[in-house]
Amino acid sequence: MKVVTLEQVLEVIHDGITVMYGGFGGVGSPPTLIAGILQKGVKDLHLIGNDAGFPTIGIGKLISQGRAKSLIASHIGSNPVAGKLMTEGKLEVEFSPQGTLVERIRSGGMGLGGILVDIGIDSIITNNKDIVTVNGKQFLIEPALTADVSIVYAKKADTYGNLVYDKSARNTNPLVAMAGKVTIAEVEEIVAVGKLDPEEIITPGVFVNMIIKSQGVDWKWVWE
Amino acid sequence: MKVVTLEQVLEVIHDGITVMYGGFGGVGSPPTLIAGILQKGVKDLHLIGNDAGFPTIGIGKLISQGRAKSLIASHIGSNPVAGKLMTEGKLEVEFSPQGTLVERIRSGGMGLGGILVDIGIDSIITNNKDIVTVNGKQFLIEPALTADVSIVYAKKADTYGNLVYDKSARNTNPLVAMAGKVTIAEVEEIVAVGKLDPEEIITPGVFVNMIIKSQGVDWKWVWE
Amino acid sequence: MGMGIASRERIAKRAAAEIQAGMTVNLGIGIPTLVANFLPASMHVMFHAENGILGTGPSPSKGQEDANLCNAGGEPITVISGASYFDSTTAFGIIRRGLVDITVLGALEVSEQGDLANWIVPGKKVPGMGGAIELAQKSKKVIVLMNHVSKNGQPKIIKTCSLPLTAPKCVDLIITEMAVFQITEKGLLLLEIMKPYCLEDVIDNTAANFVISKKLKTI
Amino acid sequence: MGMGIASRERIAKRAAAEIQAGMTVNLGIGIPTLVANFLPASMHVMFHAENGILGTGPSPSKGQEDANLCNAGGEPITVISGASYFDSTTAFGIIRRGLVDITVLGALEVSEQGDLANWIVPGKKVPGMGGAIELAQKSKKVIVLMNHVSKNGQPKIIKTCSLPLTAPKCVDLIITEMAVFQITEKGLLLLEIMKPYCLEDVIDNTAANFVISKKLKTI
Repeated sequence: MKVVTLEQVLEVIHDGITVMYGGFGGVGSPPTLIAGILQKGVKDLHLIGNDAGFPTIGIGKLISQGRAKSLIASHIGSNPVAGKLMTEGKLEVEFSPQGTLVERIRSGGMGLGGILVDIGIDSIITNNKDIVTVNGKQFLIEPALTADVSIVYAKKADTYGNLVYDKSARNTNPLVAMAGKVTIAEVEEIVAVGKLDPEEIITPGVFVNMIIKSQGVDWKWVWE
Repeated sequence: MKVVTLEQVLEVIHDGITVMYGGFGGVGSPPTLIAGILQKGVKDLHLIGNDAGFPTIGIGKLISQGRAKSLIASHIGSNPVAGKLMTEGKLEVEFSPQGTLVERIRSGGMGLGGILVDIGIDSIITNNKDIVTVNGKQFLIEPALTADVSIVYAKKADTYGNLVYDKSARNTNPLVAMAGKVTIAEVEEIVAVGKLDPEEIITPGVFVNMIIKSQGVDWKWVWE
Repeated sequence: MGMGIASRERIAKRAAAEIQAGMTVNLGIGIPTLVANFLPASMHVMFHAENGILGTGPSPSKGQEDANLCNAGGEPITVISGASYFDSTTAFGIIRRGLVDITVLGALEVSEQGDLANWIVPGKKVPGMGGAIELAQKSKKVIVLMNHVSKNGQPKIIKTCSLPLTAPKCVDLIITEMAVFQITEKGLLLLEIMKPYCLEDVIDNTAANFVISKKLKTI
Repeated sequence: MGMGIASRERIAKRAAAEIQAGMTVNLGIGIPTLVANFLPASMHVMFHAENGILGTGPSPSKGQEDANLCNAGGEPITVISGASYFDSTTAFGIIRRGLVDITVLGALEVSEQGDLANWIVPGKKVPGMGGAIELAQKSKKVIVLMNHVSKNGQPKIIKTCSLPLTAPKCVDLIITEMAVFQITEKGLLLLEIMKPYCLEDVIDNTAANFVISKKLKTI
């Protein structure tokens, strides 16, 4: 049975594991799961996601409380605490361009070793990245990313784990959902198998291991 | 205006161009477009797609009539004429494993240089393919594929070119739709902009340049 | 495969016994397709199709076929509750990610180490590897269903494959009309003999070393 | 940017004049967001958001915001007819594939060759490059909206960028409260001067060579 309680979910979250999270600027990061992880008190997490959220929104909660040892993200501009921790040497940060990062996550989820991109090849410092020539053009080798646990937010799940997202809260979630050894979905609504149209399903349930019902989203503050 | 006639479409199809086609075993290959290309009489086409169709179904029509100079596909087993032409040296064929091929097409469509895969790395002859080590594992470098023209089949298009597919006729179509310098969609139904739910759209219209109405599909024969 | 329908069904039925509820299973064309017919109707198994379906169901009744709903072999199918459609990259992502529990496919040759050759006969048949290579290399369990010997009577279970490999060391179980072999770290293990064949038949028609299981059954 | 609302709107309005019907356009945060307000309501332009939308529309009225419908800056938005939602890989596929006709963004520095620096101040601000790098490198036309000088009064249009580059040779047009420059193969070309500034102001506050267009306008 994939539908579980928050307590059951937290049994797979341990100190030092790699956690990948869906969401973009806090929107679509699973709030109930993040609050639960915070409350459990795990530390030294290796986080992978689009950004550092805001200090009290999204993944930012965990980062602000010093629970992360490292972070792979495209930017941390919306979370000054993350910047401060990075400057103090308390948080190791690796930046990837946003489009490169999501492709690295997808390639992990798809069982690929990585992708070739030319983004940043002639500008941003390429930090020991290998360069290859393909069809006469140069590309960076960008390695795939996977995680011990992926946490995502969706609108609906059936009990098999098929996921349907809502508007722009889809963002990085379908990619993150594929890249976890264990994938946990927090959803607004859990429906019986057969209640979702096979055409509307974005994440096939085979990628999803656990499902919990959301206690509600917390990212409206940006404009409130 | 993206909605055009078959005649207008055929103006962009010339001898010697690269044509990528959607479909899987003939199912979901755009029949009206293929019939039109055949009738126009172009030759020396470089084709890229999942398979060689059947002798008189799907892309097989063009191959059987000797219109293709080369083919990149995952198998040609369903089209004995393709095998014969290959053996006679009249058709140059490059094989890619099915999953690798669709990722190569997708990476072309997504503006990537290619992907890293470990499929076939220790079995199938790797024909001068470069091997790289990433995260301690070896991978083949598989270059992206793009085309002068991509032809796809969809269930519905709005006049902006947003596409919705039907069941397993989706297959490789959304990938091929992104990888053409010019993408032409043959669809069952053309609707006004605004008539498609933004959630149900699989291919955003920005990837689609021309739309024609299908004169009906031709791939039922497999079981008839 | 030039095998009688009874043998084909028997092999398929034996393969079906490997499948458990909740599994993700890919069935190749030929005998593997028959495997679904031998599962209890109540068992929830997600069948995977490379073109882009998870959750294929039985063949539709005549006249109910949908031209846009086919399996990877192009045969009309239906879908079950919980099914989803996606493009072919996701279909192969599921495979490469190791999420296919069992793949059932045919073979030209299998070596005693579990090497699989099922895609090419040099100089004769060069159809391309399709998606069998991904399934063979990445599925958790690979089950080969085949005739015990070739049309010419040559053993297909051999010490070393003579044909180009689809994937090395990937086969876990071989089911033929004669026998069931498991492939272990140490090589071939004969688990079952299919009546009316006897141990001598299996020995005579297998060109590889094998160990006889202490729990050998004749079925 | 520490710029008055009138200047901000004037810059945004000038940028809007670059946009034509049918274009795919990405607007960065800050002044670029205002550009949409200066397009005729009847003009069909597809605004692209990096999180995964093509076809964003105006801000919703108060109370009508949808927590699950935001642009890349996290601001609530609406969508127009023809819009689609997708995941972030497709959003960046559209960018890398060169399908964004115009991207409008801010800058810390622009060189006379069109090099853009807008993401990092070493030792001070290291926020990460986000998606600006893809937009700058791959959009068909890159328009920079910015103050002509920095808070300290230093020119931001300079011979060579001192800050790390987001992307080299990518900027096509610079619009400030003082002037509009085109960046051509040969370098900067002054197209327009914004009243009440005069040519001397532009010369004094620009630390790069530029050619004055024969069609120079004061607007």
